[in-house]
Amino acid sequence: MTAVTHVLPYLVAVWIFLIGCYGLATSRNLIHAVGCLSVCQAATYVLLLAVGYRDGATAPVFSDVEPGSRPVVDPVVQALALTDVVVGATVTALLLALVVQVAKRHGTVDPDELSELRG
Amino acid sequence: MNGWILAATVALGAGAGATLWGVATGPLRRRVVAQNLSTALACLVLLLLAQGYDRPSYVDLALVLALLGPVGTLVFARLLADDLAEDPPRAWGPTYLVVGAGAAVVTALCVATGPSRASAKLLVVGALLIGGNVVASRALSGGFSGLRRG
Amino acid sequence: MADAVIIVALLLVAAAATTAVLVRDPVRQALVLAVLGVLLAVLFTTLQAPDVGLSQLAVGSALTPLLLLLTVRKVRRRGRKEGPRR
Amino acid sequence: MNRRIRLWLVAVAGTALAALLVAACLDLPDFGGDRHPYGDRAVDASLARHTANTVASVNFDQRAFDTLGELTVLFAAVVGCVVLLRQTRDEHRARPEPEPVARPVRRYALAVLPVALLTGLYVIAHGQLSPGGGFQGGVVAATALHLLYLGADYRALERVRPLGLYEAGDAVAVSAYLVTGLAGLIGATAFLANTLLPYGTFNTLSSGGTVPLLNAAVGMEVACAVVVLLARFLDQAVEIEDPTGKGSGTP
Amino acid sequence: MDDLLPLLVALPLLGAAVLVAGGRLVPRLVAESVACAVSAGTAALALVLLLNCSPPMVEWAGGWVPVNGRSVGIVLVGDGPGLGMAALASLLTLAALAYSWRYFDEPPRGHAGSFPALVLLFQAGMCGFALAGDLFNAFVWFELMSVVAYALTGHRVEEARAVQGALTFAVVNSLGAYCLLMGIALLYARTGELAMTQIGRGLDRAAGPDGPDVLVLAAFVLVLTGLLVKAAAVPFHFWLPDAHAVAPTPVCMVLSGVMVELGAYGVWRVYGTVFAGPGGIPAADFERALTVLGALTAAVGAILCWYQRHLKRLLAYSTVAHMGLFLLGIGVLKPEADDGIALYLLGHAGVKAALFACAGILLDRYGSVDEHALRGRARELRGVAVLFTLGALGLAGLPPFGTALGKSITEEAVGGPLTVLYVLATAVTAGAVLRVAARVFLGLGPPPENGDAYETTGSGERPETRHRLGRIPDSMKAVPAVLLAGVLAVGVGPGFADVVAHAVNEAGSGGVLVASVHWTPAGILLGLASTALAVGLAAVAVTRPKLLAPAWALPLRRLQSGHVGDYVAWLLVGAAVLGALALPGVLGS
Repeated sequence: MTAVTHVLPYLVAVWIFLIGCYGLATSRNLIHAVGCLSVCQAATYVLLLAVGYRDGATAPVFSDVEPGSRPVVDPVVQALALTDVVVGATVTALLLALVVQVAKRHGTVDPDELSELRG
Repeated sequence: MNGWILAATVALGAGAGATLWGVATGPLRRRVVAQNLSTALACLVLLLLAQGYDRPSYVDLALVLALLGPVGTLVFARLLADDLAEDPPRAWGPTYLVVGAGAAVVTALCVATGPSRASAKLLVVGALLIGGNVVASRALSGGFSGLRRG
Repeated sequence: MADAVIIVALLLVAAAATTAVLVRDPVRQALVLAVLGVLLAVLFTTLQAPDVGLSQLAVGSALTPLLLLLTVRKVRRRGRKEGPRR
Repeated sequence: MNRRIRLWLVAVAGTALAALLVAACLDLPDFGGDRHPYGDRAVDASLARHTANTVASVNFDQRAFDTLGELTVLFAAVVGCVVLLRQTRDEHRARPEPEPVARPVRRYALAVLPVALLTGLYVIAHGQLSPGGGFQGGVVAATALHLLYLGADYRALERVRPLGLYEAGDAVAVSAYLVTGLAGLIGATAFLANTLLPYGTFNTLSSGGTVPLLNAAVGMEVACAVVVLLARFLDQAVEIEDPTGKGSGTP
Repeated sequence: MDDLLPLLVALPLLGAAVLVAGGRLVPRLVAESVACAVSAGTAALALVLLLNCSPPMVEWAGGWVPVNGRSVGIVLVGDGPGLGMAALASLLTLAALAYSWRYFDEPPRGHAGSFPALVLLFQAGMCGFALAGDLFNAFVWFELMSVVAYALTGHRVEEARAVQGALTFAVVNSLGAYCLLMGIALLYARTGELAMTQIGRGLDRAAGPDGPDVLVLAAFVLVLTGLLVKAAAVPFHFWLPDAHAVAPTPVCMVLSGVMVELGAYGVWRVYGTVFAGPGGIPAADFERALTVLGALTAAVGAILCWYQRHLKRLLAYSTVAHMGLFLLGIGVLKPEADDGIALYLLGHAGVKAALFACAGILLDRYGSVDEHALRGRARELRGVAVLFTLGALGLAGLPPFGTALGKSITEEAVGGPLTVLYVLATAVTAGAVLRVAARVFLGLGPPPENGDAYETTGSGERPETRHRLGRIPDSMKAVPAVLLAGVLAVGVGPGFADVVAHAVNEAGSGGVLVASVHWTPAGILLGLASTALAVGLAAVAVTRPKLLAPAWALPLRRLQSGHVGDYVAWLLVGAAVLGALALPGVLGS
């Protein structure tokens, strides 16, 4: 049991990433594809935070606990994940803006029907 | 592990599992209700976890979720009003269940913390959670009744 | 044993992510993504990252669904009016 | 490439990649391990500078240069969306009809709006103390503003949303962050150095030197950015009509 | 002096913020002047720092200098290659801004500053990435660079192709960025550090006597996937022709001239600082991976380049081919090759930007970039014809262009069959460009018949100016001329090559100081040979169009389907192949 729990978070991150890639590759709708891309990104959050976790520790926020009284988890990965969340949200917005324009100019959001760029 | 975390685990496993199933299958009207319930449930779980980890500052998450969860549901209710108009969701049963559970959890937490600023915050969260859920259910069941155009 | 809640949250997140990919209709996917966002926030809280959980809540519960649904609405509004060009 | 070949490619390559990544996971340090050298140093550095929320200290002091990049990504995305979702020459605008909203929903929206705005400000202001900060609070405040659209009317939202002001606010907030950084370069030792201001008393609103300043700049930037971003999408979804549908906006 | 490194990022950012804040109040002329001034100022600062970069500068952002060798801050590294790339990016940005001076289509109402502001943000992202000494910081600037590039590529939203190309670009590059981030997370898990040199040391410490394990391999694969997507290595390259063919011309100049090259620079930097130690990826495996991918990239890029009739798409494929050559040069891990690649990269940036500038002139004058449709129509543009032909010859590596110097040094360093590949790839891409020049500017050869309907033609493109240009503005002709003069200066400037070589080797993977780099008789002969081959190919193609268009390449062309799902599938394949190529070192030790 413990052997599994020691790697489970990492495996979950890998699974989320790959399933997101699968969805992206097989998507029939560009809006759905953007959603799948944000699923892929969720994998990076999970991996980062799993890496920074420490057993029995609490958040490195000392507004309501005494510094040093309890072990704390790694704050650096949290800062990285925070940056990542922001970046992910903005990329999603930009991609959706492009999807809106694709829908306008091509009249479809099905990647199978986009045939302007070939060869 | 203490009782609070155990309660949170059970609520998460059973409740969130059920709402995930609800949001993944069935007609659209069931899915929006399930999405609404999942935010309410997550809010309760966050409250329980804050108490379980003995970190009052975690309550901020529940506060934000109690505010934004119903807003998210309003987004769906408003922008899917056309799709929902033919077949409006009626989900007062689960709504009252969650409202009841919310009231119970907030009361229990207030008793555990005792009268203080923290319990005042808890009461605010509880009020927002309950009010938000009732309104969100109302919005789903015809709050933007299908009169809209374009 | 305190890990139990983490494991439950992890499994739920994995299930929600899988569902979000397998649900092909963008509107329904937006609903699942909203649930995924909230579940991620709970997971982050159990991993003792309330800051990240809070930003995930802020983004995932209302902002991303709103953006997705506005896009869907724009795309559909076109479709209703004239149908695809080709 | 047809769908079946693509699926095969994804299956084969995905399996190979999965094998590699799973094997890598087995080599990772166990989940919950105790070795976090950088994290421990960061906690010490944060406490030395009287910042209660270590994550805020990492974001706005130790790795403030990263946050500058993050801020700029958001800023760039906003400018990009403004450009991409502009009204082109062949499009025109149609005023949206007011939409009926049930009374309890409207009342709730109007009642919660100030609460949500306050919560947003609270989350920003306590960024260096408790969980939260400029980014989270900014998003909450900006989302709250859109309760006007959700619960009341698009026009009500437009009245409280002079877009030009928000765009300028976005840019001004980025400049404020940069100017604070440059002040560090000129007045102290390095770009974004947090050595100019007193560190204050631990666990109070004014603690942490420049951390609250940068935090506030980020909060303002994010709030303005989200408002502008959503405004562009709302414009497209509600107001802007397509070139081909001239004249007859609605069916 | 070290303190000033972050200014290379901060200055353009401040300029962009000012432009956005004040853009609606000031006329267009003011906005563009401010942008040019800021960009030029940054470029000047980069050059000044570059002249003082020996010994390499190191700056800790926020003043978090290390205590006991450890810091909690972010390190910026201002060595020769880093500052060189920053200077190159700044100069090309300046060229792009000068090129678009009063030429570019009207900005959206009330947003006069938005295009120049985006370009400045792009410059900041590129400078930040070039200077990053911290892996996560590199990721952040990488993302900034990408986000701005997506927006700029889709800038002409009325064009169906532009928005599709931008979307493909955005999806593939974002996925690549997430791979990079996963790799960073794995490295952080192993070493607990984020600064590149610290990660490298951490890997060496953590590795047992057996050398690297699968974790290191996976991190290597993920990080390299992210960077190679940016560098457009086969099979990660599909987004590049789609995006570069549709982006506005000034943006193409920067994208092809320096952004893609930053991907290769990233590979060089990350391998040298993170994975080169005993705990990293053995040199033989890195060599194998990059040689295979680089050779494939050069071959595929050159072949597909030959088949294009859409002029900008042709130039985009030539960029792919050259990226293959750069990766080959980096892959052999020899200091001489690094010197050669640095010079080649400088020369290529100038040549490619100049060629795109000429293509933009054609587009705005005639409303088309189709080789067949333009046949003989541009006879009147003598000056542009000369510039275009010179650019093509530079691409082929005709001495004394800087490209030729860099290419010959690299060719001698790699040796053997790879030298042949260098000559062939440059000859084919340059031959394709010369063929276009002969048809478009001279109207030579029989009118080509319309081939299969599968390919993207260059007709149906709209000019980027409000109206078709009657007269070409001087600024549009001056920019390519200055760029080509710069390339020439790289080749003939006395001592310039030595300065570059010194800067590269001081920071480089080897650390060995090579005696001197200069023209050699063999190098000149190789350059002349590839030029002659290119001219010959072009001559045959123009006079006997059927002879040099065999059908066997059609399946290869069909892979470029414009379908996002396909590109994602290929990305996964590429990552798996990368893993397979680097696997022996992990298993064997």
